[in-house]
Amino acid sequence: MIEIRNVTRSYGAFKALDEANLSINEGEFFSLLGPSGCGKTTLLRMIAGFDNPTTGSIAVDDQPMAGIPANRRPTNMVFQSYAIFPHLNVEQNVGYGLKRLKLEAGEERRRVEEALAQVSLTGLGKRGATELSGGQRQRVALARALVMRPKVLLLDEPLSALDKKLREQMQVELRRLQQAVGITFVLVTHDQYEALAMSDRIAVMFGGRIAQVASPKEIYQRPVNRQVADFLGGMNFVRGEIIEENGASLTLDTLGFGRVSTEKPTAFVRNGGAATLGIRPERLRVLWDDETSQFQVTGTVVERHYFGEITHLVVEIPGLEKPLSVTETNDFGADDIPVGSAVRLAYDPEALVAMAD
Amino acid sequence: MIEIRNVTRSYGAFKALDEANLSINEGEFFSLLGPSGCGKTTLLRMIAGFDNPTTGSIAVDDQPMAGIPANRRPTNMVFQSYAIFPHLNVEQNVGYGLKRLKLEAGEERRRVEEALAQVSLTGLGKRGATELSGGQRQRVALARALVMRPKVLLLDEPLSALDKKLREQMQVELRRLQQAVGITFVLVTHDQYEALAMSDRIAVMFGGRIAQVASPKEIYQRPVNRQVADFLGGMNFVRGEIIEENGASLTLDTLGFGRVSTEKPTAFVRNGGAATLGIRPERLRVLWDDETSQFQVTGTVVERHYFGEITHLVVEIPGLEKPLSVTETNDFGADDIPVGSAVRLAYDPEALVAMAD
Amino acid sequence: ADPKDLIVLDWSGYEDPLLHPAYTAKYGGEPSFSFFGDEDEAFEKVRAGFKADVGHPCSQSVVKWRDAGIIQPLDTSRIAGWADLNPDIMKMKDLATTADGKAWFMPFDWGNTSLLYRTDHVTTDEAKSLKIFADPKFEGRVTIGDNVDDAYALASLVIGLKDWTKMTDDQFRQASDFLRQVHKNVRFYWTDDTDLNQAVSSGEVDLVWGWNETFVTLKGQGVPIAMNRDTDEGLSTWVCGYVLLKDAPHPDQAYDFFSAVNAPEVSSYMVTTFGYGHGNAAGMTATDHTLLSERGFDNLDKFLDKTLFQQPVPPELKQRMVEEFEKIKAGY
Amino acid sequence: MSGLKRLVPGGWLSVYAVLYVAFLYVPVLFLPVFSVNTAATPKFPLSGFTWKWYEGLPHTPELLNAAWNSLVVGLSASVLSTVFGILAARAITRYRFPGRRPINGLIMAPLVLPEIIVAISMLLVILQLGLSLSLFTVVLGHVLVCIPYSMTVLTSGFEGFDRSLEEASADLGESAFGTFRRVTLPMVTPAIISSLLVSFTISLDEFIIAFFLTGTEATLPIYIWGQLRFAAKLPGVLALGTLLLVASFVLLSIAEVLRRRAARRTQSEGGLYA
Amino acid sequence: MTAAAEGSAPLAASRPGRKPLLQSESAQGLALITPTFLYALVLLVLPILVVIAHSFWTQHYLTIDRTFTLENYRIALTEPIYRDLLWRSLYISLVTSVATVVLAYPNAYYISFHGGHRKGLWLFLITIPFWTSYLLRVMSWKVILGYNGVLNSGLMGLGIIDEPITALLYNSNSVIITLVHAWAAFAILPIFVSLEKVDRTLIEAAKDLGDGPLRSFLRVTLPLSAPGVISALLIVMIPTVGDYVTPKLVGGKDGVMIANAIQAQFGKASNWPLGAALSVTTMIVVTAMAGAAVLIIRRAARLAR
Ligand SMILES: Nc1ncnc2c1ncn2[C@@H]1O[C@H](COP(=O)(O)OP(=O)(O)OP(=O)(O)O)[C@@H](O)[C@H]1O
Ligand SMILES: Nc1ncnc2c1ncn2[C@@H]1O[C@H](COP(=O)(O)OP(=O)(O)OP(=O)(O)O)[C@@H](O)[C@H]1O
Ligand SMILES: [Mg+2]
Ligand SMILES: [Mg+2]
Repeated sequence: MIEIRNVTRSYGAFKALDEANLSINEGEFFSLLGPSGCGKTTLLRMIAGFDNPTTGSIAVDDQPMAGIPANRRPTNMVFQSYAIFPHLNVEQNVGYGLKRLKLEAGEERRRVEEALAQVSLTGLGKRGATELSGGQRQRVALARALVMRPKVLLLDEPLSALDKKLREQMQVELRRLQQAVGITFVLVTHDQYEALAMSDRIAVMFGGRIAQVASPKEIYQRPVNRQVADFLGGMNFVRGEIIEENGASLTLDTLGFGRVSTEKPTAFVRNGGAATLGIRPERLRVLWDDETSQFQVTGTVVERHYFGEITHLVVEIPGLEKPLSVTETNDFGADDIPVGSAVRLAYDPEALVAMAD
Repeated sequence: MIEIRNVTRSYGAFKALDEANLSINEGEFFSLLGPSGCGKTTLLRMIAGFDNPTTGSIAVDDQPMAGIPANRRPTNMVFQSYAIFPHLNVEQNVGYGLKRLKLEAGEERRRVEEALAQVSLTGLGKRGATELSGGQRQRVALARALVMRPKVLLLDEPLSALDKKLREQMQVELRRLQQAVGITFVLVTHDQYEALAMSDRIAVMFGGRIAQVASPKEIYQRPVNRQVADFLGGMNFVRGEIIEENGASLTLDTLGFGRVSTEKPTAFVRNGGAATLGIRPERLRVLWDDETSQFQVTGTVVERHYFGEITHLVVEIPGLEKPLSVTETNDFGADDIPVGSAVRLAYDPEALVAMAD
Repeated sequence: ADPKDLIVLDWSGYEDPLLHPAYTAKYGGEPSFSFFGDEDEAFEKVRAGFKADVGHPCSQSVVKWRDAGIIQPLDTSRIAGWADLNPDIMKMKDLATTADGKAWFMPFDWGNTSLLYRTDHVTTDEAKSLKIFADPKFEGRVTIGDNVDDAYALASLVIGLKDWTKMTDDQFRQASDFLRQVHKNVRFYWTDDTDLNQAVSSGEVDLVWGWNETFVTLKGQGVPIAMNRDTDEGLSTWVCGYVLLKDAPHPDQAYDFFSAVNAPEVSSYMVTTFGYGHGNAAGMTATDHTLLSERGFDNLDKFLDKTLFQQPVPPELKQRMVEEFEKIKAGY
Repeated sequence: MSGLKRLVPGGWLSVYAVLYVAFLYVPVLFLPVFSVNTAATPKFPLSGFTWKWYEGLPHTPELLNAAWNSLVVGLSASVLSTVFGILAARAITRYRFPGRRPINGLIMAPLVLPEIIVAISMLLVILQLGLSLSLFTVVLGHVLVCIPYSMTVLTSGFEGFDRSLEEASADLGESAFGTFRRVTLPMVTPAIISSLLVSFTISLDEFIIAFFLTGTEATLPIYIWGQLRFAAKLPGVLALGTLLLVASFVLLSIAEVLRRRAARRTQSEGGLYA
Repeated sequence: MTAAAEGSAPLAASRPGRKPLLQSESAQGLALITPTFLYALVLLVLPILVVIAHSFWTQHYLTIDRTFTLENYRIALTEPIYRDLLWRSLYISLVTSVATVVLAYPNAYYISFHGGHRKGLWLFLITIPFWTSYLLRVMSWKVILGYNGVLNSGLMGLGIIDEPITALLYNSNSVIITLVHAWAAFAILPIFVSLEKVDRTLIEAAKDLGDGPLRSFLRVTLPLSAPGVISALLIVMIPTVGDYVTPKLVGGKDGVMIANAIQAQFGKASNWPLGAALSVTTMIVVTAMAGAAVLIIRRAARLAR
């Protein structure tokens, strides 16, 4: 559906995008995930046709896009800065693209109403563009693109100004829409949960380069390197010495976790005799007094952070350079474990993954 | 420090803010939390002096603010729309407010550099304002306010365009700064995690009204009504019949959870013989085969959603109108529980709270 | 023929139907007028190819128009009352007729340039000589026309020259020197009658080298003003008239127009409404004498010996005058 | 100050604005006074009251025609030059292309070329093109001299235009022209109004080009300047000027009343141009 | 004269290097400017050629001698009269344009910031006086500034002066006053247009950072409205250098400007070549002055930071 081949975009000497390669399939929900300034918007703008690659090519539906202006591309975009037309009211903004299609008056109204309902803005149709709150603007921008039912919908952080509840509702709505109409979605987001929850596949970018393209689970569980691992949520890193390496498996000796056997990543690059192992904080669980586990480490709680649903503990383990982060749901009072107390942490050895630095 | 008394702001017949009352203490980290369009920005702008209450009064440091222009208020603001000066570069934007203070040249440079470092923008000082990504702009806006070290810092969704990692880093930085310098922070956010993690106290707003003002834990654990409860994260609601009501305690009969005794909320309003009980999804835990609990319910998994660190399960309980949501960290394979399987859920009776509808 | 076919390139104001009643009567309508405000601009417009039948230049431009080949000789036999044209004006060299006997120009309106002064600030004694214009006493109280012809007419009179076509280099220098003296006193150089009218009546200046029309209008408004045509040095007479443009598309109508404007009946209307003299001497004579004296046209003959007729000067001399006057005006 | 501020928006600034506008009207407000004075030229003290200059107006059809011609020329020229100005200003501010500066220079040239040269040369060109002189050719000429003014005003309007709005429009499938019409134009309305006003004003007073390019139809300045030979005719012009002034105000008041009505109906706040 | 589009440097950095797309971008720009350009080209090439060619020729009475010569430029540049007239014109136009812009700015600001929904009304109100003939306005000015004029009478009536001030009319001052008045609308409009576009949040941000009304104005509003100020300055400065009507009407003998000399050469003096050389010289000087003014404003705007 969308083929991005060796696309580079330079601003002077600075490369906002560096040799990017991607193929996005028809009907796929694809996300671009990466830290601020990594080139997400830049890439999206080139797909939409507002900017041109310095080198490289972009094709949509097997058709090279070079030279095709934005209005003749089968894409619609939700702008990060919203780009609401200030001289039009909400309804007119949303109906903007429909006007050109010369629908029956009733039909146009109906579709505008529907789009406004989808973004929970029913009743605000007559509001002026300058009389909206930040989140309302963003939703108008979203409705304006949704109403067009394009082949490819490009969304540049379309939900960043919305509260969690509304965002979740919109996420569901977007997924529903995508599956119902079969639109290809390219979502730019800085919210890893959003990307993980919604996407079929995710591309993780850093500093203009694409680091990994994979399914949410794959990316979360088997990040190719520390950077990706780190970006997708906390990760505890453990250095290990490679003891044995055969076929698909790898055995290492670690200080904190002892001897560990793990699956060898496809693109594993040996870096001397040592390797990095990662384990997510939520894959560690505090054992209660009466519980035991075959795989466990013991340490001392040094910090505790309360986050409503969950609590983060920082646990110092003798032998490990850095203390481990542990996430616990607050089901049985993890938020009451006193700082300074000793805890035992259980883990699943499968959760320990080897990766590049 | 900041006293908001009966403040209403009307746009024609529409009340963006309706009889708001708040006191914010000196050195406090105070958050305004609420859905899009509930009046957060409106309130903040009135504190900063860009807008005036239709009725009511605002005082800062015991001084009534009516008639005092923004530039003579001891507040600084980070705008939701950033408001970066387009004719100035990053450095000049950040140094804007300092210029007036006539610091030594070196001192000014140093403070600008420091602020840029605080928002991880070191090295981008010479970039033009139009050459920044969305997140970078937001950080410039933040640095520009931080560098002024005001008595009161007003932040209108200052981190909404940042990825989780950077956001967490900035959250830590902001807290650190706030504690070090003793600034009063008023943070507008739509992100309940952010509010819970950072604030000393939170005001939750809906449709122009303040619903509850309390500490994060209080607000999370003892929401005054269903709306607040719901907004702060999923909540399972269970209807119960009041059996006994004495002093500080309440005993109810529920269908799913049987007879429950719970603390009576301070402002509990009896609504006939029935009441609503709530329990957060994370306070329910799936019991493994070998585990047992004194308090447990049994049901069937009907949905499963994967979110990286955590998995959400939707569990149907015989007798309950709505199925229960359950959040599990993915420590021991909650993400592998098949849909359709029977599970037992353990809960802590203390986690069941009574509330207004 | 359609009366509108005839195109008259004229100053605005001259489209007045009462200035050519015979034409209107004959054709049952008015000719088309194309207006101008400055002869040189009109000249350039015609030269650039603008097609009209009749033009209305003044004496000083006629030579230029003729030399540029934009006008054609007149068949005087087709103009009624040609013989009645003011003989003194007709006498001017190279104006109405050239040495070869061809007629090019039909005088239509004329007037005097003479000394006007405000009686409340200038005594009759002082106003006896044109030299008063250079009198330091009147610094900043003088205006003369922003018009080479009027200016050099004044200077020529002062240096005692009546036929300026014969101006020698030396006389030219003297004349220019006098104008430089005058420049020191000049408040502004007037460009049109309206301008002048306003300035004198509002007390901006006391001494004017100006037209009788101004005098009449101002006098009529009760401004304390006098006109001395009998100065020691004399006065000047200018004249404007109609020409037939080269390749005029409608010569027949043009001749009828010439005849119409030259009709003796026009004289009195011209004198009354416009304050100018009419080219038709017969018509002028027939005009009510009180009106003529009121308008200052009663005794032209009396000053005949004292008048400098602004007859065309040789182009080279004209060129020098123009250049010199530009410098003088700028203070050099 | 604060008392004043409560009274009028803008405080001292509004006082200044009113004074400044008064300054603009000072010379103009004398016209009605002189138009009913018996004296032929404007001056004090007044010599007597009369309506005769107004009564004389119907008898000077040339003057009325000239005024009408000026109006027609002014309206056409301002619209055309604004259209041309919009195209050029847009191209200059939005695109980078070879020859941008020289082309811009050429378009702006009438500002510095002597008017008489422009006028004579245009006459030659127009006659070469086989056009006959009429009000239309005057319009052609005025458009040429008005374009630089329109462009100057319009460039400051197009400057710094938020591109993402146009991008959004293109993204919604609108063609370049459609985007221009539906997004760009409405947003630069103040500039367009200003450009119309500026070029109308320029055209209304332009004399030389009108003189050279007109046939037998005079515009007001041509008529007035030609008539200065007769001080006695001026009051008619004063009377007409006064009438036009009054007409402008009447029209403006009607427009304002209509706008208020419309505003009341739609409850929206928009300018005359919104 | 290229300056009206100054300050409009399109996002240069945002365009990739030499690419076919660049061509399509330039093609769009060219296509857009073509109608206007062609229009100007057809009607203006001749005048420009006429001026330039004549400046190198000589005229004898009615005939043009087409031998190349620089004599006209020698005269234009060395004759004190032309040099002085040029200086005076530049001085007058500079004073006029600066005064006009300075006086107009607050008004434009007022309309834009406090005009509410009456902005359109204000704009019309401001241009209406200029729809009466310039000539009539000038006459009014003479009534006001004249020897026994309104101003003098008023001042004498108040006992401030004993005899009429003659310095009010028929000199450079009156030219400047008349011009400042005549060009007011032309200055207000572009400034208003650019003020309209200033994002009000930015001013709030400046206030928030501690700037009082004046400082936030100087540091944010003014620099952001610089394009309008530049336009206004140019739109007044350039034409006033070439104005000859005003000096002719109210300039008296001391307010004569270069354009009067040029006009005279094309008119009664019939010396087109000299007139042309004077024109070309003036054009170059005006362009240089306009360019310098633009640079200074830009520099000033930068300093305000
Ligand atoms: N100028 C205005 N005219 C009319 N209504 C307005 C105006 N400005 C804001 N509103 C309305 O007031 C309400 C509150 O707006 P506000 O900007 O305070 O919301 P918010 O809580 O900041 O929302 P968000 O999280 O989306 O930014 C919204 O419903 C908005 O539509
Ligand atoms: N016009 C420009 N000139 C120079 N650099 C630019 C320009 N536009 C963007 N950049 C830089 O290119 C990089 C990528 O920008 P982009 O907008 O694609 O980031 P992003 O991934 O969308 O970030 P965010 O999440 O903050 O929006 C950034 O470092 C930005 O500063
Ligand atoms: Mg971005
Ligand atoms: Mg907001």
